[in-house]
Amino acid sequence: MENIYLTIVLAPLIGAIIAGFFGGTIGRKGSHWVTSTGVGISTLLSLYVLSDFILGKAETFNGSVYTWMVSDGIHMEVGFLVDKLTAVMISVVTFVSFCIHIYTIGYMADDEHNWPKTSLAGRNSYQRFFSYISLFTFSMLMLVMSNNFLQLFFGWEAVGLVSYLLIGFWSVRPTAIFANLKAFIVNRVGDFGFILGIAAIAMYTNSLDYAEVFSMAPGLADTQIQIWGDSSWSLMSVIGILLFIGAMGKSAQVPLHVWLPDSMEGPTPISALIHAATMVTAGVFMVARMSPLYEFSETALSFVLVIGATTAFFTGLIGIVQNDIKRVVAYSTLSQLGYMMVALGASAYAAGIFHLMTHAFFKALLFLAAGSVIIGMHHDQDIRNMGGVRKYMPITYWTSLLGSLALIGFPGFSGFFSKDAIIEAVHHSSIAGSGYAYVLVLAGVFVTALYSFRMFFLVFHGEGPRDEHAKEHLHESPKVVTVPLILLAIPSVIIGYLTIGPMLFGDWFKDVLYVLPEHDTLAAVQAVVHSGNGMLAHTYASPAFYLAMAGLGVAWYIYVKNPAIADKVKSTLSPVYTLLDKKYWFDEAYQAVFAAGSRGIGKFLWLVGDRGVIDGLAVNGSAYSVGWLASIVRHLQTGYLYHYAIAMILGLLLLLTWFVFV
Amino acid sequence: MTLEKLIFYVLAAVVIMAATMVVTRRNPVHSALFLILAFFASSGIWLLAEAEFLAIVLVLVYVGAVMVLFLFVLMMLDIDLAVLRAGFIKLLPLGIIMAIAMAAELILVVGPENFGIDKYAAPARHAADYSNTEEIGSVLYTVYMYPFEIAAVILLVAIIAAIGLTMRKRSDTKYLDPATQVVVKRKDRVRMVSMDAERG
Amino acid sequence: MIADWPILSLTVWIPIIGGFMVLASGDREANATKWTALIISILTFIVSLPLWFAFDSSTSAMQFVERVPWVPAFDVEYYMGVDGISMPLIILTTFITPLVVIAGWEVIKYRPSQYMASFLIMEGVMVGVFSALDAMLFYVYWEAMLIPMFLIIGIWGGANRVYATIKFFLYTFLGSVFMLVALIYMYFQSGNFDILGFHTLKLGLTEQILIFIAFLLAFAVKVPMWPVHTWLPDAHVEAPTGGSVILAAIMLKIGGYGFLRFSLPITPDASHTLDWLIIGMSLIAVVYIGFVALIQQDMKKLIAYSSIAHMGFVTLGFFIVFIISQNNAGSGAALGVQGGMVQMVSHGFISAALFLCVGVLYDRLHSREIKDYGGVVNTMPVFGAFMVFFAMANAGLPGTSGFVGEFMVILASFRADFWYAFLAATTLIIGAAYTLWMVKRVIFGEVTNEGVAALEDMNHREYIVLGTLAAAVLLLGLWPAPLVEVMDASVNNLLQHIAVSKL
Amino acid sequence: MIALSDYLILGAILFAISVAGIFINRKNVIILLMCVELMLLAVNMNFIAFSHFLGDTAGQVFVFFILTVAAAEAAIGLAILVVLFRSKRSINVEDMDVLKG
Repeated sequence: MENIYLTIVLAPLIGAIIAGFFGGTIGRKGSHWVTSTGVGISTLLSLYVLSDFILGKAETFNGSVYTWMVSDGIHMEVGFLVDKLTAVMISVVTFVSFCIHIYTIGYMADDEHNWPKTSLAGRNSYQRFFSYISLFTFSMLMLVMSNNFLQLFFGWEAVGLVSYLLIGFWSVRPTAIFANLKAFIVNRVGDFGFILGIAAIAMYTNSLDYAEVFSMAPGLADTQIQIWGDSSWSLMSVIGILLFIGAMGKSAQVPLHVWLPDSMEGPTPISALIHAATMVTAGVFMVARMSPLYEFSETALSFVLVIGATTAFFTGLIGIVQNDIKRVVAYSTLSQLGYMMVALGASAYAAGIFHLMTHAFFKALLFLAAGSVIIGMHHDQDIRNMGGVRKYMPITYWTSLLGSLALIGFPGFSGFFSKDAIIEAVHHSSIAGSGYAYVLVLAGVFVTALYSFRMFFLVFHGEGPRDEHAKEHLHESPKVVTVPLILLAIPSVIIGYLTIGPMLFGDWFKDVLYVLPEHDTLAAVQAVVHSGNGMLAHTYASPAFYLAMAGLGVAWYIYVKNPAIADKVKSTLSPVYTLLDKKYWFDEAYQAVFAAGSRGIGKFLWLVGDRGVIDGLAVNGSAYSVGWLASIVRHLQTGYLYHYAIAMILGLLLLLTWFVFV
Repeated sequence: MTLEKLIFYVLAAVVIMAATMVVTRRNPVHSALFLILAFFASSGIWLLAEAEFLAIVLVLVYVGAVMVLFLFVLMMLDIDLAVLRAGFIKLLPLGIIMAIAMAAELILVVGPENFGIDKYAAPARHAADYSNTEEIGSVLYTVYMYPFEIAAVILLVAIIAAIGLTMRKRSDTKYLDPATQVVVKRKDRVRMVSMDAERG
Repeated sequence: MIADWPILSLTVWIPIIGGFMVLASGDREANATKWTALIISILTFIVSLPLWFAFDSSTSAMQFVERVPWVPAFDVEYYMGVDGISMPLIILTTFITPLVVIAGWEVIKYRPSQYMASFLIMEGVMVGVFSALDAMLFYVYWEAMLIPMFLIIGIWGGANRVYATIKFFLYTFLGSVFMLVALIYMYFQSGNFDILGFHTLKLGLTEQILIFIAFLLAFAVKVPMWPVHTWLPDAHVEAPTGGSVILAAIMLKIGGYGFLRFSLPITPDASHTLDWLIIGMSLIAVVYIGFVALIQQDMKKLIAYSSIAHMGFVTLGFFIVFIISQNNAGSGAALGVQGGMVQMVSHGFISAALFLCVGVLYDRLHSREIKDYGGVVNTMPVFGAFMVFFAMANAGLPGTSGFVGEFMVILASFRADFWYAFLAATTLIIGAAYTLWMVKRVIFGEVTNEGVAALEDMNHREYIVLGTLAAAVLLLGLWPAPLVEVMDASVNNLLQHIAVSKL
Repeated sequence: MIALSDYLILGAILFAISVAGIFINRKNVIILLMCVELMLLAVNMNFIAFSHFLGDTAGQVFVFFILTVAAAEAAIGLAILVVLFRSKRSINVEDMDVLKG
């Protein structure tokens, strides 16, 4: 089996290397073939692994590939842990990635237009793009297949690197390179916490291996450490919160969410792949993987829960007022990531992963559909300029509809199961903050429905595009674009119903995700409903359903039935509108406090500290003071012989006096 | 008071008087002459202390050579004495105070309290055939051989330096450079010219 | 048997003698001179390789020892040898020098033979510093090292080179005279200049503290640690590319090496007593210098400041051992020291590469100002890729060597104190911010001016140099085990040694 | 008998007089040189006295060397004086301040 796992990981890497280094030689066709083949192989093998697990043929694999380093008794290895959680993750990652490789062939076909004619960087951009997304797939696979914290961190940062490269892919656009720098640095803030968490783990367990660490976790549950003064903290809470700070960065949780909307500056395929389906869910995956640690700290779980719920609701609200089609989807992603975190905080790890999976499909679908519309609209992304696209792009329309319904949790669609499970789990949770979270996630359902269908109606319904020129050229995208849409639409609809049984109510994650009995909210949910059918049957009892329908209805009323009312609402609620439009001023505040602040500190330290005190006073100051002293002392040297003689005699006299009288 | 002591005090008084004159005379030539007197008197005192060789050397070297040199220089140079004497009176009190302070302190140290006759008994007289010169010589050429050689070198250096410093080429004197004379070749002096015979 | 050869002497003297040969050959046949220099430097590298391959990593004893009397009157010996701490640094030195020679190939037009000779002599002397086991020999090499660097900056430097040179010289010299005093003091205590003998020399706490401070002055300036770092940015800015490379890649390491070879083993109790000072200075270096680097307008200055911040990790890793030993009953201390060592080697590659990158740009546009560039990737895509790669390595991306040392030191410092780790880890943010912000302004964006529009991508020479370094960075990042393994025995021995009080 | 202190006091007075001489004749280099000679004489006096009273010829040997050096010093000092006078037409110490700081 080990060779299969290695192949899964390395196939995309080899593709990336070939396309990256020899892109110019093998050409565009060669590049997309080699990378797609690599990812295709990975996809097939991942599905094979998954099927083996489903059929019960596969055992959990935990082995190392090579020893990275041994220092001080800590074995740092590069190795794989493949269990049912990993199997699900690699299947999702490779499948979505594969779809996006194919989609990219169409989307990036005329990428030359995005570059200045003279730019050499634009010459092989197509090949480079394929190289990057393959490299991303490799990194993400390293992350999810890791059996230790070191490799987890490697994957964690590597996906960050690729994300950086891809957001700034069109490097001639100032906004793109601003966004990628921002994304990387905000992620680094998260990684800062993450690496401290790893350090804490290494300190107390002397190991970075999951299995060893997890086996020691119960023993450390009562350990208290001192961080500030004498107040003692539970070790597990510290580790949990530190690791979660990493997840907040990667999974864009408030207040580290600011990079994700900006990351939409990247080409749409990577928005779908990295900033919706896979990379941003790394945090969710990580927390689920660390469930044996989180379970021992209610503080950390509460922290996760509250942050998740806050993100879920408040970023969703922003989505309502956005006009850029990709940004609406981006805020929707933020909100959904919040839901996943809420699930984790409520100890319903399985529900979190379940939502991660369903979300990967329908959110990738929505992004690709948005991309398809963007292609149709010739890279105009403002939804106010769209409308009536339904007529011109039927496949996009229908797949978008399916994706949106899945997103709002329409009964029967995949999102319905996963989101309802989360809401119910929170409902049953009893840890601090669960009440707050429950209210927000419920309200979030309404918001989700509202922004999703606002966008949907504005884009596809109503009057045709305002721009006549755009209207003429508007037509359905080519097959390489629509086929992935269809490929993704299928799981968006059915995957929830198919897999909810084993994943939530079965024992699929029994040995993988660790839940203490007193936290087992899913068991509480299970006490009410036992299966997907049960959930469907319970729809009438679920407030979420009514809220979603209400949101849909309001969207329909405002944007289809009575469009004039939209402006009226906007002006009535103008303070709220401004608040949302400015995204709670997070960007401005960070810009003013952190960006400008650190530049200010830097300038102060440089000019006052380095230039002023150290160089000015100490270094050059000592040189000047020697010169100054000399300029005074030189007057003693009159050059007259008798002055020297007198000085000598006086000295002699003093010496003599001292000799005689002392 | 023995004769010896009397001689000592007389000579000492002469030395002090002469020294005072040296530093107070207006004319440096007088100063130099008084210095010679001081040296003479000192050499007498040294004789009392049985340092005959050095007493003679003092007279020969100092009076005979060094002081003559002083006088030469004094007479060679055309010195404006008035300028040099300026501030003499003003500085006199300070000089006297300094001198008295210093003398007082020195005497406090070297006075009879520490070095009186009761502390250091006068040594017995040497026999009549004792030769101070021989004694010094036997030490100087054995124990102090290297310092002696070095002293010789110092004197040599002093000679060369003094000559080197004071020698000058005067543009208005004519002299020959022997080196250039020696290296002269025939062709520098003689030019062979082949001329056609004059046609008369 | 290859281990019986005087490999260290060869590694020291081949470049020095070769350097004088190059110097003597003059500039008439400039090409031949350059080739000679290159061959000598590569030969030195090859000669030094047995140090790695024939090295016995199971022992902490000195290997490849050569010992003959030198000045018998003062018991000064020509005594050299390597252990796991010095050997990697020697290899680093011999590895970097050929790259520097290649990098200066066409760029140095003025007296190339003297330029090449300076670097060769420099190389030999630096290897000598790392391998000397006699304190006087060490000191001679240590001071001799200043001369070629002084000339390199002073002759081939930029506009303000005289100020920078004198500052560099006085700074480092000030530190080292105190070290000389300490060495002589220990000579009087022990009767010879054997460094290993100093390790076991009994010293009182006051003596130790004075000796420690003397060493600290020498090494802190070299590292350089805050607040005696201000010579470095000036020296780097004015130095020619090759000079910056050697300065950053190797000379700074000598300070770190000094801490391991002298301060810690000779004065363990003083090191323990004053560890708060070093840790404080290191953490200030990491944070303070990070902020200062952020606002630099000159690329070389920025990289110089980033060097200081990265070297802060080295000293941090070395001096947290005492606190870890207290907290953790001894385990975990090796992680910090090894982390510091790995960081030194890795920084040798990365800072060298970054300075070479700036050199590539400087050779074309003769400016180091960030604002004179922008959108370079549009005209130099290959260079852009290298620059981004090395910038990422500088920001400590896992998979590159820059990550390994930082990771180990952060892990170790957490064992000492949460806040040490906290402050050290801020480099993740600040380091990424200053490095990538520079990359953003230089590499990305639209072509900003005519100069950038006319840039030509890297030539083969530059490609070889940067490619080699990139390979080294990647190799060390993906598989640091061999490097850690060679130093393991020596580091553990050192830790056992300093765990025993000398009082 | 003449006491050792008598010699020493004579030397001290001689020394003090020459110090006063340096003070009051501060402008005349020749007198200064003479004062230096006087000082040396005072010192020599002490050497001779000690040599006599302690019965050690080393004192006289020292005097011998001092005389040698003093002669050399006088020769060179005067030579410098002559050169100085040639260039400055003066031996006034106040005219010599080339080393003024």
